Amino acid sequence: MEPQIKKQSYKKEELEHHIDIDRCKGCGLCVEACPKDVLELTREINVKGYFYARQNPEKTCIMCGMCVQVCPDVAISITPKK
Amino acid sequence: MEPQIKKQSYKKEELEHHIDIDRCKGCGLCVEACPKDVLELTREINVKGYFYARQNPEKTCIMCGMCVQVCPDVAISITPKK
Amino acid sequence: MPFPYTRPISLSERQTHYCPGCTHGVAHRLIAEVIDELGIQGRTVGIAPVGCSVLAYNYFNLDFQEAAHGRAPAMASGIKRVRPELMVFTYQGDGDLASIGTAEIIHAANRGEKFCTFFINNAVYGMTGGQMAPTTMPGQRTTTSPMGRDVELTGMPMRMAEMLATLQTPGFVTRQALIRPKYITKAKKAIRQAFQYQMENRCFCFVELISTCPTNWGKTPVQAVQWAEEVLLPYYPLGDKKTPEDAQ
Amino acid sequence: MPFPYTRPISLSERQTHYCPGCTHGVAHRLIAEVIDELGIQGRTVGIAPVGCSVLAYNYFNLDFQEAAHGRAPAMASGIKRVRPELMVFTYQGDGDLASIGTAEIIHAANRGEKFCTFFINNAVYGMTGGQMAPTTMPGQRTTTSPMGRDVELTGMPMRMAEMLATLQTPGFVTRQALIRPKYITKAKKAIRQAFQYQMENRCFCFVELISTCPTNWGKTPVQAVQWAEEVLLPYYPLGDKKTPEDAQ
Amino acid sequence: MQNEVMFAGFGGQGIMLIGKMLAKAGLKAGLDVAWIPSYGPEMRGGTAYCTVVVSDRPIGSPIIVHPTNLVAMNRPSLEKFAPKVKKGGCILVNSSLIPIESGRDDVDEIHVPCNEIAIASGSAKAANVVALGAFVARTGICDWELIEDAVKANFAAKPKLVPMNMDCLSKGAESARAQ
Amino acid sequence: MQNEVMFAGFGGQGIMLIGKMLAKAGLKAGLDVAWIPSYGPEMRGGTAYCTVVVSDRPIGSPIIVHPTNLVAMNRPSLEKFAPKVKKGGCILVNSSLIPIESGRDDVDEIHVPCNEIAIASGSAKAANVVALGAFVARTGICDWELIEDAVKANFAAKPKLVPMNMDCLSKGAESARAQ
Amino acid sequence: MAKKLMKGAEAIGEAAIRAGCRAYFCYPITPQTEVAEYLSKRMPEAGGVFLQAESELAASYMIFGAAGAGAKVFTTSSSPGISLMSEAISYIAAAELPAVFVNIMRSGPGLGGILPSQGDYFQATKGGGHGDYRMIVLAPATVQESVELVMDAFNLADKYRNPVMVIGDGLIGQMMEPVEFPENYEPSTLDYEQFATTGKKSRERNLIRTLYLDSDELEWHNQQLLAKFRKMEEQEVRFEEYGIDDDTEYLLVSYGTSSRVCKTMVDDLQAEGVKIGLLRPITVHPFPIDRIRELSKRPALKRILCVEMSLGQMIEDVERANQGRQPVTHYGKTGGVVPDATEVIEHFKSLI
Amino acid sequence: MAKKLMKGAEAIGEAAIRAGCRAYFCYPITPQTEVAEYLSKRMPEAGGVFLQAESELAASYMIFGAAGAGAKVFTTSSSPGISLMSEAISYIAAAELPAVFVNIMRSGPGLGGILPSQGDYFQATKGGGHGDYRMIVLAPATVQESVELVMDAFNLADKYRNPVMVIGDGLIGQMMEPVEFPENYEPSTLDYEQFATTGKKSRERNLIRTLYLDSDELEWHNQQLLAKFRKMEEQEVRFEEYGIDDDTEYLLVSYGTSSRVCKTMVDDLQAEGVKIGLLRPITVHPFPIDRIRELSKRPALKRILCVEMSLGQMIEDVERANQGRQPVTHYGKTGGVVPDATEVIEHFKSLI
Ligand SMILES: Cc1ncc(C[n+]2csc(CCOP(=O)(O)OP(=O)(O)O)c2C)c(N)n1
Ligand SMILES: Cc1ncc(C[n+]2csc(CCOP(=O)(O)OP(=O)(O)O)c2C)c(N)n1
Ligand code: SF4
Ligand code: SF4
Ligand code: SF4
Ligand code: SF4
Ligand code: SF4
Ligand code: SF4
Ligand SMILES: [Mg+2]
Ligand SMILES: [Mg+2]
Repeated sequence: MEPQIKKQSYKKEELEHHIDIDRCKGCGLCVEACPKDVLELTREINVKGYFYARQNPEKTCIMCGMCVQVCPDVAISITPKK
Repeated sequence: MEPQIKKQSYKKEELEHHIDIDRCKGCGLCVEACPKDVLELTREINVKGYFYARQNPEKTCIMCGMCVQVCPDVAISITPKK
Repeated sequence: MPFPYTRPISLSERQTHYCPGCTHGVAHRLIAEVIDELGIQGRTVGIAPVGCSVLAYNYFNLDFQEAAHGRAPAMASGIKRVRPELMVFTYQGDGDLASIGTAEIIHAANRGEKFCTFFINNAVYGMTGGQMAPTTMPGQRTTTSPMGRDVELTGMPMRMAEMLATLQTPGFVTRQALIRPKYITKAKKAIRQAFQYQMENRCFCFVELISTCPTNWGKTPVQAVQWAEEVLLPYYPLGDKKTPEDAQ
Repeated sequence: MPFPYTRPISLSERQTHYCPGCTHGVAHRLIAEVIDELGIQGRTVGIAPVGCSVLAYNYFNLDFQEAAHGRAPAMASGIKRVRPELMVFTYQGDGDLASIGTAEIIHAANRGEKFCTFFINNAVYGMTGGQMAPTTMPGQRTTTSPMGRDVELTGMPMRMAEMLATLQTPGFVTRQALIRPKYITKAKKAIRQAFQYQMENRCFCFVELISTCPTNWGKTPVQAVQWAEEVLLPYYPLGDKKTPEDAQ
Repeated sequence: MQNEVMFAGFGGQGIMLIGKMLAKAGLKAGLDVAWIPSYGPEMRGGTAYCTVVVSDRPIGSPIIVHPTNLVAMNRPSLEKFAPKVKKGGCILVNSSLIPIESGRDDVDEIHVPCNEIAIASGSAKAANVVALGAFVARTGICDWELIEDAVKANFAAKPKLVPMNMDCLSKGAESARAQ
Repeated sequence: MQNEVMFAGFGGQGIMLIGKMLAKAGLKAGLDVAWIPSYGPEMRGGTAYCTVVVSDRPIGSPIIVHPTNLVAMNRPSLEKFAPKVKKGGCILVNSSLIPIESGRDDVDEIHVPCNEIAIASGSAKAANVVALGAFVARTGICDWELIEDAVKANFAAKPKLVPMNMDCLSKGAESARAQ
Repeated sequence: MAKKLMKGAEAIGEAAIRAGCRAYFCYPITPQTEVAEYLSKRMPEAGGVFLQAESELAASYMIFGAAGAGAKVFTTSSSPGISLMSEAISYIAAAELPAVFVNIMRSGPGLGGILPSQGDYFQATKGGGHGDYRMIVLAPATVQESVELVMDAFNLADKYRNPVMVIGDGLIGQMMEPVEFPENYEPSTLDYEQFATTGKKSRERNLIRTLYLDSDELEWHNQQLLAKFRKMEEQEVRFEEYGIDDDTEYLLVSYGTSSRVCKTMVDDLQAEGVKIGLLRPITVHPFPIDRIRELSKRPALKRILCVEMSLGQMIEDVERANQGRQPVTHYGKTGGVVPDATEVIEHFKSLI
Repeated sequence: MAKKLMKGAEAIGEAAIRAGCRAYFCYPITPQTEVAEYLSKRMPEAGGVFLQAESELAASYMIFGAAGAGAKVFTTSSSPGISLMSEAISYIAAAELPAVFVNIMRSGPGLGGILPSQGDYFQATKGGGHGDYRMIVLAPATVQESVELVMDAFNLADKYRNPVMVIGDGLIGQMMEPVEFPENYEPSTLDYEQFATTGKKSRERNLIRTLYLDSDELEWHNQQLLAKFRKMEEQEVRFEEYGIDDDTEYLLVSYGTSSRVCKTMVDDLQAEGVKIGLLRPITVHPFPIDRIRELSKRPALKRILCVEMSLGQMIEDVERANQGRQPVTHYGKTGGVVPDATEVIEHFKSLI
């Protein structure tokens, strides 16, 4: 059998949410999907000319991963804090 | 509407059973299909080299048309006697 | 069938080149009889496939086109679209329709093209000398499945009627057989029904007809009929799979 | 999905050329994640279609072949037959698979070829600028159905999964969607199931994935997701249509 | 005389459209014209450009590597095409999106804040028409009425948009004349 | 020397097969050989024929319009091909099915009741082998052992059939020698 | 009629309508999908049939069927799509039916690119399909000429009862130029009852077929076809000469979009005093062999340069015409970029 | 090894196996279905893959996939079937993959007949598919030569990573002749890890593609292809001369089965004192242009006669070679009957 990637469990606080703004195409799907209304589209343009998404610092992300699921550009990652 | 061919009813006695022996390929399907065992394959060869089918004169055809139904070569006809 | 039983006028006088006992001839007769009965000979166009029945055009006394292998439904679509007043039918073998022509038949059916297809399923490629067809039975020996069809490598026989019946576009899809008087009588009814739907501009009509190929099955005509009844009919159940009424 | 959520290694670093909100990208990610999770990157071969995802080969970090329009299943059959140890998948759009490639997908499925097909159904020809597809909804406007799809002339949308599920050869046939987290999670499971069956050399696997084409639907990405949910999903019901266990 | 104009920018900026308008105006003027698009799967997203050739005799090769003029709506276009413009031609720079100059000193270069002007007139989408107005006014490549007609004809089906676009057209012209 | 034999008859008479046997015998004899079939949808039912060319030097064109010899198994074949046989060649007529003569007086014509002989030996199907035996015996086209070997090799998979076929072969030869 | 600015692809669609064509079967492919898009609106308006087929293969057989039923029909596609139609083209030629095929060539081989190319010259002129058939192949250089040649194509198809192909490159399909449609145009007519499957009524039945099992019959059929092909060669050769006179020293041979580049070249070089002219084949089959042969014999001539967006295909026909008299070379591009006059001039100067 | 009597079609199947081919994808068509029938038994015995596809189209793409995955593969078909493969052939050439196609030609166009023909010369040599690609086309004249050329075809396909076609006519497929297979044959090998999709393991991934959206890249790609095609032209031309010497007055040019007729003709006519010889192209592409050109320059030469079962296709290449020096004419049959020597001799005598 081939090696399989192992799932690990983390607490929310140990995780970090990151948007690669240069990969973002500003489609807004993550904004719509976020159950906590954390995400929004900026009025700033990235290298490709898109209004990219970001987290509203006033809201709290629960690291649920909904945004990751729907992002067609794999622009969002959630990783353990270093 | 287009003209349709009319069906007519005849009595068995008014009808004639005919095998076009030059169309017959001696497949034997009519022989098998005949409920009255009227048909048989001859040992004679037609123009195309086939042992053709014929009615055994000793048996009685009931003009049921089974043989007509199965004959792939449209070699059998049942028509009113002239 | 017109009674008394005489040669339909929509058949030509030519003798067919079919092997003794080949039921292609039965299909020809039934189609011709229905055309006669409906009185549509003058406006019917047939399309011959590539297969043993490629010369069908010689046996029908109708305007005819000869298709490329598998493409009859596309040609029929072309004809019917430009001349909707014509009654158009394709006559196709199982190699022609279920193998190379799969896309064409499915899309013609799905567009709901208003023509009739008569699908002669004899579980083999007749004309080219008995190669395996998509309809060949498991274990059936053919010249390209010399040890018998291995379903592990080539899958199960395809039931075209059932597959076409799943399409959402309304249609008439039925399977009948060209053997035994009892089935032949029903086959004729189905053919008649198909042309009638076409005359009403109702829907695409697909009549699958289980047929024999004594030559490539290596059987006598009578054995071939038995084999068809015992082996093919259980796998290819007869009857209507879909009618345009279903959609309503 | 590998947690924490990071970029799967079976994806390359390249940014896609897909329009904003196009769910082709979601399909890519799910497939790559499954390949990572199963640890089969080193022996997986993908086949890209002709369609918007023709450049899929640039986005996967896998051996890849680029097919001609519609012919990916034939190519996959060729690959898998000569190298059965490879994990092979085709990635195809609805024009590619349900229109020009109809015969190839049906016959690959019917032969039970041991590869996976991911069928991205976005109800339109994306790449060529929004023409009608066999999957286009009744009344849907496209550049070749400017008044909306007229089912009288072009028939009803084709449900490929349902059609393939009727084949007698065992197989795994399912329909999932690339929108909304809840459907996406299930889509991933189906993709994973498909690869697993392939690893077990079980059967042909067909995963239809309802996708969006905001550009050619003339909608924003968010509207497109809504339309897909409200219009496509009712006609294209999600779920497994057939599993290899059914055959037993 | 043959005059060639290259219009270039992002896909979605309406580049192809203003090219067509100019070509139609040229045709009305009785000239031979050709409109040559770039096309491809890059259409959506990437760079889009088209060339309009206007000539008083039959046009030979419509393939123009060195156009007389350039209307650059975004930065990559300016960078890519400015060096190719013929000496003595005109380069229009959409200064709303392009913070740099062409670097050429042998051409007539004008900077027009097309997006800002358009927004002021009511729609950011009409930045292309601003550029068209500015370009035609500056070069006099065709009669002003003809370009007005072309713009009007284009929006004939959506009459509500006509006034706004006409406004953009003339604002563009003003901006160009002002330089 | 090049020798050409045309075998002709109904489909189903085993025409192709006896051609192959002769070709194999020729090959064993160290000669160049070619076996050229007729083929087509007419195979089943219609006329079938093949030509065997045997030569002591490489065979040029294998297309033979005028063969040296003819083995005619049914009437249409005789009628069709007899006129084409080269002067001085041999024509074998299966008199079981052919009530007529070739009409040629410049060839060696023999009449062999192949079907009757075969039936007498146990199978009507072996009429072809009778003809082959007769033809080889009459013309000496190859050594008798070689044709025997070829027939045996052909039925190697069905050893039961060998004796009957060998019988037919030699009965054919007898009949030919008797004429 | 006033000139109208039209995209090549749309002009082609409109030209077909004006030529009396009322049936179009297609499958989308860049760079000519606009023909389909245009006709999806326009055909129904004109009372005609528009149908997007499931594939090019199917489209080509819809054409076959419809042509056989006595309709003026056409299809348009681009290179790979035309490859898929090659079996049908052979069939349609064999069945002696009129039909028009338009190939807006893109760069190949394989999927290649979607940009302009002239890489299908061989396929069009020597036959992509099997067997001995030929067809007239028309090669317009402008959108206006596309209109004219598409209209002519229908007439020629009727005249010979043979497929006719029009080849343009992606630029012809995508470019807009002013066009004018002839007024009061009288499309050609055929007596369909003579051969088409219009329903036999009380006449003898009509049969469309391509199978000839009997070799004598097939031989005869092919000889009939040959007679037609020879007639095309005699009657249908068309070309344009530009700047050629008795003193011409350099001859350019080029068709379609490339020929426009060559015209500019001729203008520019003649202005410099170079004695150069252009022969532009309008029919690339039948090819203007005789005329080029005549020119190759002129004492003043020194060299022939073929300009074509390919690796060198038309040059074989030019070589046949030239019979070794002049040096014949090829200049081509295959990436999808139409060469510009300056670069070809530079190349030319490097030769002499 | 002793010679064995084999049918051409079966010998072709066996030759492929001997050349190391272990994968065959096909669709039945007369007159070569026996290759499939033979290999349906023989391939599994040899541990290889036999698969009857749903169509020629599918078969050709199975070939594409398998070749891309690093397998020696081939298919066989006949004329209409080859037309259906023409898109794939263009793709395979573009993707630079080795694959062998055998066309046992039948008479066309359309469905035509099933009897021998050489009517697909153009299709094979000039490309039935779209775009600029060429392939080596080998034309055996005997069953033995079919074996040799099929085996060579696999090596040439590997050498150039390009499709190679073998064309025979129905007679080659159906006839039985003695054949001998080379012993201890070493099939060519390729390092598949360099390009094929064998699974990336830990190497860089391999990619089989034909799309080049960037025009510079596509231009470069085509120039690479061109270099390969030129190399073929330089290195692979093959032909046989029969009865040609310095005094030869009449030159026959003919390939495949027709050339056998011509050999008999040469024998017969030389016996009568006629100074006639035969040049038989073995590669019809690349064509022996140079050699024919040389011969055409010989002072003794008076005329060239091309004999081909077509309406006249190869003659165009002979004309290019001949450059107008000698009268060049064609003699052909297209109904499916191979001409016999006597009738061609008669025709020849009517010419001189
Ligand atoms: C493109 C093409 N491929 C293959 C063939 C060869 N071919 C002729 S008929 C046939 C199959 C016929 O089988 P089927 O359709 O089942 O008809 P049947 O003869 O059994 O009635 C094939 C493969 C062909 N003529 N054209
Ligand atoms: C033989 C051939 N025909 C047509 C095309 C043009 N073509 C490219 S992609 C495409 C349709 C793509 O639609 P779909 O498969 O639905 O994929 P999508 O872009 O929607 O993801 C077409 C028709 C082609 N490249 N090759
Ligand atoms: S992880 Fe969940 S809560 Fe956090 S931004 Fe994404 S969707 Fe919103
Ligand atoms: S879903 Fe992805 S691409 Fe879309 S806005 Fe959010 S981060 Fe950007
Ligand atoms: S009609 Fe009936 S009874 Fe008479 S022969 Fe035929 S099958 Fe027998
Ligand atoms: S069914 Fe017809 S063909 Fe067969 S034996 Fe009876 S009469 Fe003859
Ligand atoms: S081969 Fe089979 S299908 Fe064909 S005619 Fe003979 S029995 Fe009928
Ligand atoms: S055109 Fe549609 S399918 Fe293609 S990338 Fe854009 S949104 Fe996606
Ligand atoms: Mg069949
Ligand atoms: Mg799609």
